[in-house]
Amino acid sequence: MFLNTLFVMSALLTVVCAVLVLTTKNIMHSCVFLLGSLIGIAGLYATLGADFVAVTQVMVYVGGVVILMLFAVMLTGGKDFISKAQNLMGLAPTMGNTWTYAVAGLVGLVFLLTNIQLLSRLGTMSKLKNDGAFESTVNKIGHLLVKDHVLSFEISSVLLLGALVGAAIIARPRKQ
Amino acid sequence: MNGLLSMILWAPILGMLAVLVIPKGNDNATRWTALVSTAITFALTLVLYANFDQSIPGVQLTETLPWISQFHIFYKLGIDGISLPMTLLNGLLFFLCIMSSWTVEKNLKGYFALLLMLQSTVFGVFFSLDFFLFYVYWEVMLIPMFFLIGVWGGENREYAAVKFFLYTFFGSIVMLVGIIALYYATGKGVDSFDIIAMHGGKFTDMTVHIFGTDFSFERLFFWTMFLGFAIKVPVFPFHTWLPHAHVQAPTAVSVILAGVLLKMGTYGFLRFSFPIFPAASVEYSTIIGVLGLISVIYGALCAMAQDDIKKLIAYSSVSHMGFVMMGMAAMNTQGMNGAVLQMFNHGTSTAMMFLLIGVLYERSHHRWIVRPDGTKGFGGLYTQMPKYSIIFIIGMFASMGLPGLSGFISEALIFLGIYPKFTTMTVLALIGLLLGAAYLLWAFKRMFFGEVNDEVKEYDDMNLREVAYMVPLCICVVVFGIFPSPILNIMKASVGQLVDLLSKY
Amino acid sequence: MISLASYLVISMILFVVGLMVMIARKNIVAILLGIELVLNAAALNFVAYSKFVTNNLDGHIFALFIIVVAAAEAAVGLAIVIRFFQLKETIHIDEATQLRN
Amino acid sequence: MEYSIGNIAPIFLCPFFAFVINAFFGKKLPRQGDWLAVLAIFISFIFSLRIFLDFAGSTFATDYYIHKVFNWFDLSAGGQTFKVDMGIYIDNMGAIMLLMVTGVATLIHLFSTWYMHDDPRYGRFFVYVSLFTSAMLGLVLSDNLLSVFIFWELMGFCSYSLIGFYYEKEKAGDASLKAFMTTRVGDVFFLLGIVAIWQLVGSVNFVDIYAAIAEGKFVGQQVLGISLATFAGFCVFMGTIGKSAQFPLQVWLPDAMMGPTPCSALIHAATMVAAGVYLSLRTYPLMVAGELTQFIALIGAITAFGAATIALVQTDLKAVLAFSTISQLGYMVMGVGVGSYNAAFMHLITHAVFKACLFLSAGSIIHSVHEQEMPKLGGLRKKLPYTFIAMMCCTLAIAGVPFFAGFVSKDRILGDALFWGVFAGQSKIWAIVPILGFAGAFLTAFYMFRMMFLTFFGKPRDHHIYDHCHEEHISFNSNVPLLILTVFTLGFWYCGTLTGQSFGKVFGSKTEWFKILVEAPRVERFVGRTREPFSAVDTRVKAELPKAVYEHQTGYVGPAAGDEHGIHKAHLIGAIASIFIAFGGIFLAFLMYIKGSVKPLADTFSGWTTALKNRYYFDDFYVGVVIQKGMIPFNRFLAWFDMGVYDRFAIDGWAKVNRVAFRASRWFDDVVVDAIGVDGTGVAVNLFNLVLRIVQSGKIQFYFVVLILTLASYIWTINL
Amino acid sequence: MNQTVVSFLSQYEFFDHLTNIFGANSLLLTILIFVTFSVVFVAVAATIGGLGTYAERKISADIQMRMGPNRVGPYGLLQFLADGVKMMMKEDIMPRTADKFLFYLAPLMCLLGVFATLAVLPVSSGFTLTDLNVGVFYLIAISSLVGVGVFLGGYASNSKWSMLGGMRGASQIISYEIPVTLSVLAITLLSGSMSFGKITDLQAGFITNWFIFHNPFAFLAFIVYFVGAMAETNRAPFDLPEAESELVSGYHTEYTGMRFGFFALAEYIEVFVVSAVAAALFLGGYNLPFHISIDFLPIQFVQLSILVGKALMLYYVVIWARWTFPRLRVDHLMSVCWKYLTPIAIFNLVGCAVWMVAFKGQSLAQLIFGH
Repeated sequence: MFLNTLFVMSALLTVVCAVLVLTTKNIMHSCVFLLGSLIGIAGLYATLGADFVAVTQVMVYVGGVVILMLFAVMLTGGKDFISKAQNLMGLAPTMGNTWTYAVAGLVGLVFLLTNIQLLSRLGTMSKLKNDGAFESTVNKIGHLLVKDHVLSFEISSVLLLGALVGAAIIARPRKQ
Repeated sequence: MNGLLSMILWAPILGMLAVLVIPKGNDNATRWTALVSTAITFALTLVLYANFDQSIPGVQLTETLPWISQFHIFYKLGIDGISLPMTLLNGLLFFLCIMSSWTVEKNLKGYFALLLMLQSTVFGVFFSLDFFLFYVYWEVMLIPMFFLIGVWGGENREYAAVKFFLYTFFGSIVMLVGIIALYYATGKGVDSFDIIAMHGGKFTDMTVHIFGTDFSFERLFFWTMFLGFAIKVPVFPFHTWLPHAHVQAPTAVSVILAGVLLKMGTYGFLRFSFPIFPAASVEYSTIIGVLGLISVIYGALCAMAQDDIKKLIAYSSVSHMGFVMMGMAAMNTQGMNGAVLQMFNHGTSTAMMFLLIGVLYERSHHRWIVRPDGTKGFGGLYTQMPKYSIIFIIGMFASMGLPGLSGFISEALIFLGIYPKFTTMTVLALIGLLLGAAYLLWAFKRMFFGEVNDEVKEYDDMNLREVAYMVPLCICVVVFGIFPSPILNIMKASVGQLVDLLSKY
Repeated sequence: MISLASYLVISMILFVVGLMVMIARKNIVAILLGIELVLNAAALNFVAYSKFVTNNLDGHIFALFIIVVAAAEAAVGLAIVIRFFQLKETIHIDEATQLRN
Repeated sequence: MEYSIGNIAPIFLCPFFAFVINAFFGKKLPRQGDWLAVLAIFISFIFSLRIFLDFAGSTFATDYYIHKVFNWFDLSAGGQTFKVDMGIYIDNMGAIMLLMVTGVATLIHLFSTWYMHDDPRYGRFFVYVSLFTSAMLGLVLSDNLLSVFIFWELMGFCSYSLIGFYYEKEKAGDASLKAFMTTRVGDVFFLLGIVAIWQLVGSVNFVDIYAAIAEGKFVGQQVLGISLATFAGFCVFMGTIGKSAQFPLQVWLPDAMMGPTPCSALIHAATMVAAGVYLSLRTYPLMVAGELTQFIALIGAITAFGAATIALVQTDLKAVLAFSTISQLGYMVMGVGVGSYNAAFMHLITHAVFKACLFLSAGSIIHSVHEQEMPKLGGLRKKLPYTFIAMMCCTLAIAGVPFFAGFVSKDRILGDALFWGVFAGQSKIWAIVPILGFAGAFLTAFYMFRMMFLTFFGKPRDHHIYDHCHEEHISFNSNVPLLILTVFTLGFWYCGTLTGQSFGKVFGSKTEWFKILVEAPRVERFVGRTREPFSAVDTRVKAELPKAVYEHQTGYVGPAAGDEHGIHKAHLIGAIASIFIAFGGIFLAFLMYIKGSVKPLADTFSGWTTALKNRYYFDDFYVGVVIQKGMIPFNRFLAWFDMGVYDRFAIDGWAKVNRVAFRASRWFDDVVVDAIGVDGTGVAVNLFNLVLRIVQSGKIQFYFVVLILTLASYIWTINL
Repeated sequence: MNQTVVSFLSQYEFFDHLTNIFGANSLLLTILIFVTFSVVFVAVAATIGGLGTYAERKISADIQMRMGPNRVGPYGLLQFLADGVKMMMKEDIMPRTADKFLFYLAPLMCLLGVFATLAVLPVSSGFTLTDLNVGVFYLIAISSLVGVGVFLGGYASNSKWSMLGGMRGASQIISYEIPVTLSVLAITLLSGSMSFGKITDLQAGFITNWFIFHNPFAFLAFIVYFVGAMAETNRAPFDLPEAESELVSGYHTEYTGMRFGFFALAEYIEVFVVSAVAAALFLGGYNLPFHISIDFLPIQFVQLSILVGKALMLYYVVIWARWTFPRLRVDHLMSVCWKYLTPIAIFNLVGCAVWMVAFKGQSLAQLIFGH
């Protein structure tokens, strides 16, 4: 019961926020809705008993989204003001116009249908077997990370390091 | 502890990558990175020492991973009592060398990166239990050496680097023939490159058909192996690359060259030639001994005539490695243990000497004991640099085998070993010992005694950093001169096993 | 009541919405938002499958790695955006045409 | 008495720790740590005295010894065994030796605090001296040849450092190098001897060697065509030759006076040169087994006489003493050779005492007048009265005047030599040994008194020097050590009687204690002797051991051994002869240098004098011919050959040959393979690229839409 | 296992009466208890936050040798209530050009982030709302919502001061999260758990069991945590987002009335939460500095007061620091974080890991004094 309530709330939060991300024209609002959507996903994880993943989700994305917002604010300027006001460059507005939405809708529809086609075969899938108390996954995940999945763990650490260094190098202002 | 050897093997490579990542111009960061890397590596070798079971004669802490499985080539590492002292030495010397290279100015980054790469390859040589892997490391080691001598060396560096490279490369090519022959001789099975599986005289009865005649497999390929290792040691007829390389190499590289790389040759004998071809080894032990003897005396005599202190030490290395060869040729407990101990002790004492020469060279920018025009190159260093002189004395006396310092025990053991087998050679080798004292003390007298030269007056005594990297070696030299047991206990089981094997033939 | 299908449907919606964001928007930052949605949809699928089908934690691990990859991707992506903005003074995706021809 | 390691080890460890502490922290300690060195050696002296009193007090036991061993390292593994033990061995001789070394060294340390006081490297001197003394003590305590060798070499190192102490002087460098290298020649042989013995016995423990000799293990053993015992004995004796400056390796000792005078005293008396004789005494059974006694006696006699002749013409105060040391060492070695075991050892002890005193006196003179050339001195008797007394007593002792120590010991050596050379019935040619011995004794008396007369008597020859000399006052560290040593130059301390003969007993029942305690090792006693580990405590009660009694025991093993009567006769003749000879020498010196009634020798035999002044051209031969003309040119040739010929032609020539082959293959490579083969391929690939370039539009969303649609179409296709 | 306050209470007899009323395993009962406790918690926290303003003024007055508030109530204790009433009475102004949606959202988000952390705060062995297995992690994660709130507040106001303050706040909070997290991770490493309950239990017993004294690295970690936490809560000397002299009032310049009150309240409660977490992780949490074994309900209140006492002591230090240190410059702020705190924290983490391996998890005291 509790779980169902949580599931419904989370799912609603997720889906509604996701759709709002798509529909809103303000990039900042878009970011905030994305945050809502991601927190909703964290809630979904919680309903799946994935406590660690859920908290990681919150941990990473709350900070991450703020970064996105920062960038959105910082980079919404320059030529965009001009192009938005006078459409001098003949390009679509940055948040899209009818034409782009039409293409996106078409593709989305095609993909949705494709997915439904695939999902229609899952009708016989089992329901949640045991909706009692969840066991903690932290220890198990810890063991898995340093035993079975140690290679991917290490690679991901190298990846993160690489991304960090790479990002720093790419974004560094270059002197001419 | 699993994976310890791999950790030691790859730690310098990580350090090298770290050094490479640091942007150019951050000299201090580069130095410290290299230093920390080697310090960690050295700490790991100490951990290795702690984890080493001294009672096991065979290899231990082995790690096996398939590498090129089509040819049954494995990434197989392991360590025994013969390679562990070398490992410790390698860990220590590189750490000290990085400290001594603090003042290198020219393309610092590349220098440290190459040094670290060299360290890894040397570890690889001592750890490899797969012949193919061994050969790879043996060859790769030449690359950093080539650049280190060729880029950071003295005036005549290109010549020395090319000579070093080609000479040793020639030896290893010949050795490769032997490796391939062994690969086919063991029969392309699972263990066809496994060194340990080849041990124990399995090829004694085999013959090989070349040029229309049957040769004894063991005798023929003993010599191919011999050439490869003998050039590396180097023993008498193959020694001429060493003075060139030493004189031209920068200080740290000289230290490594004399301290560790030369040992790879004698290590090769102990790990490969002797256990794989025991019958041939016993048969030709006289030749090994005689070559060792010639190296001892010839090296000492040549050293005495040198006016360049670094060349003098280079020839003294030839002489001291001759002792190692003689000890190995004795093929008994005393001799073998003495040889391995001498490998270690020579590593520390010669490293000391080269480091000291480096210290002096930084001040004087020349190394003449007597300049070509007949004037004294130095003079009165004792008065001007007392700290330096005292450390020099310790290093010098350790090198000439003063009792109470490390060199003596190994040399005494070698003499005890060779006497029963080659009595006459013992007598002659003792002349080498005498000459060893003579050339060092003579050089010392000419450099350190007397009035202070005008030029020498401007030299500073050793600073804290220089003292810091000499002190560990001083401690090694003194402590292992009084209590050799820590090192001897490591090696004695493995050496005993080898001697047992050889005594059957 | 809660079954695998419920998660899959949510995930599908997320995915399609993310897809549409990626295609409809011309703002690179907004495209990155879409990518986040898509990645999260995938991660949700993994966790759901691990709960309902495999009954082990490998799905969780995968979700974690997806989060890691997403973070790395966002970092590098945003760095590229900054660089792009420095060069072009806009973050309009259609301005990024240097590789054409 | 109980002997645990705790009351033996301090003898060695105290000076050693003083060395360690002074080496590292000496400069920070008050007075540069000299008190520490003195205190340490004094503690050693106390411990040694304790051992000595136990060994030489109450009853004498023949079999009383301390032998403790520990395992130094053990190489046994697999089927091989090899272990090296180290240990402490103290017997009667060792106990006496310990007392002498620590006692003399203590006084020398004390004297040094005065003598070296103004030296800029005051602290470092004590560093070296502490190590030097501890090495000597370690040597005395050693129970095997290997550890003897270790301490032996350590002493070599210390003497090297001390001789080169004034390293600003070029000559000091030469002298130290010479000293180290010359002794090293002997050392190398010594090491060979050790190795040879080890091969046979399996150990180099003295006890094991004696036992092996007793069991006849050496019999029939051959090495390089000669008997093993001879070979090993010769090698070990070469060590003695080097260290004790015997002919032909005596050249280093006179030069060793380049060091500070107290260090000369230490080298000449208590430590270094004594070690050589001590070693030959320890290995005496081996010499006997190797039939080397005649050789040894001859070497000793030659040295004793030759050095005495050189001493005749020396004008440097210390040089005279140096040559007299060589000469006296010759007597000791001669004593070993002729089987006068305990007399040789006694002479070692007495000589140590009076030679230390002589050198300290010389130091006192030099410190007072800053001059050591005897012709410039003279009449110092009044200015330096205490030094004069000390030096006079010592000179009387060394000259062999009755009632003094030198007479007791040297007379016995000469008596034994006389018996050995003349009465024992071997070839008459060996009479040369006692003849040289007596001649040397005469010369000794002469040149020592020449030194005394030139220095202390007569008129001051250089008034400037004389006037600058301060009046001497009693001071605990300048002349008290001399006077203490002077007391022990009297003979009765050693032989127990005032006269040195059997009447005038002082020590009562312990008359001839020295002779009873010290006897040549009787090897058969050592078979199967037990030894105990370091941790054990020796609790044997001395009274229960076999009691040692006086018997005329020498180590003499030649023909007519045990001819008690003959020995007695020879001793009587020898004693009388040496008294006459001593006084004769003194009288001659008196005539020459006080009275002036006899012209000094130099005028009469000018040719000889030149040879003597050049020390028989030994130094010139070794340095000028062997090294300068022989070694160095040969080495230079070899080095030139190595780099200039072998390396250049053999090794690089091979490279040149290869280079030609490389050129040819490069041409082939450049023209045929590279230009046509490789570059051609590149051109082909470039052409293909032109086509691919068109498809790339650069719009990422376009790619994306295409990607998604393709994916969808795939899925549909598969579903259908 | 008292995973939640409900399961804790279920041990006691009166709980049976409740189950009799609501039925066993009743969801309603659970929710009721949770809600009750949550409300109590939030109320208490809000009171503490309110009292925090009072404490701030009083302590600053003390440091500056003034009287401070002394009119409303005894010693001016009710000053915070008066302030609250004043704020509620004020007009709620919104700038015309503000982003309305975000302007409303921002203060709520701040408050949400702070209150959400109360769910895992280990106030006592029984009264903790829930003892999550990932409690520490959860706390760090959810409290970063405050950063979002701060940034949105700054952005939504559409004012230059606010914008700058918001930007500063966001960057500062995100940056300082790293050393703080790493320091906390060190404790996780030492305890082997992320559950506050378990971490606190491990520190029971003598004072040497506290993790701050476990090893030198942990001590350093505490300092890093505390400094970082001060920066994360925008407290002086790290109060750049609301630096009065530069930015008027930073991100909440345009806020008035209760919306401003929310921001202020959130800040003060967060300081308390952060202090309480420091106490729980490093200073033994609700444990006394010596061992006691009493197991009845009042001990919960003792524990509660111990934790609150420890937290308030740290709270005092925070206020003390505010009135002692001058404010940092922006670039200094960043360099303190990235060049000093983060490397030190990484060093601590590695050091702790090495310590755990090398000394088999024994603390310094255990090593010295034995077990």
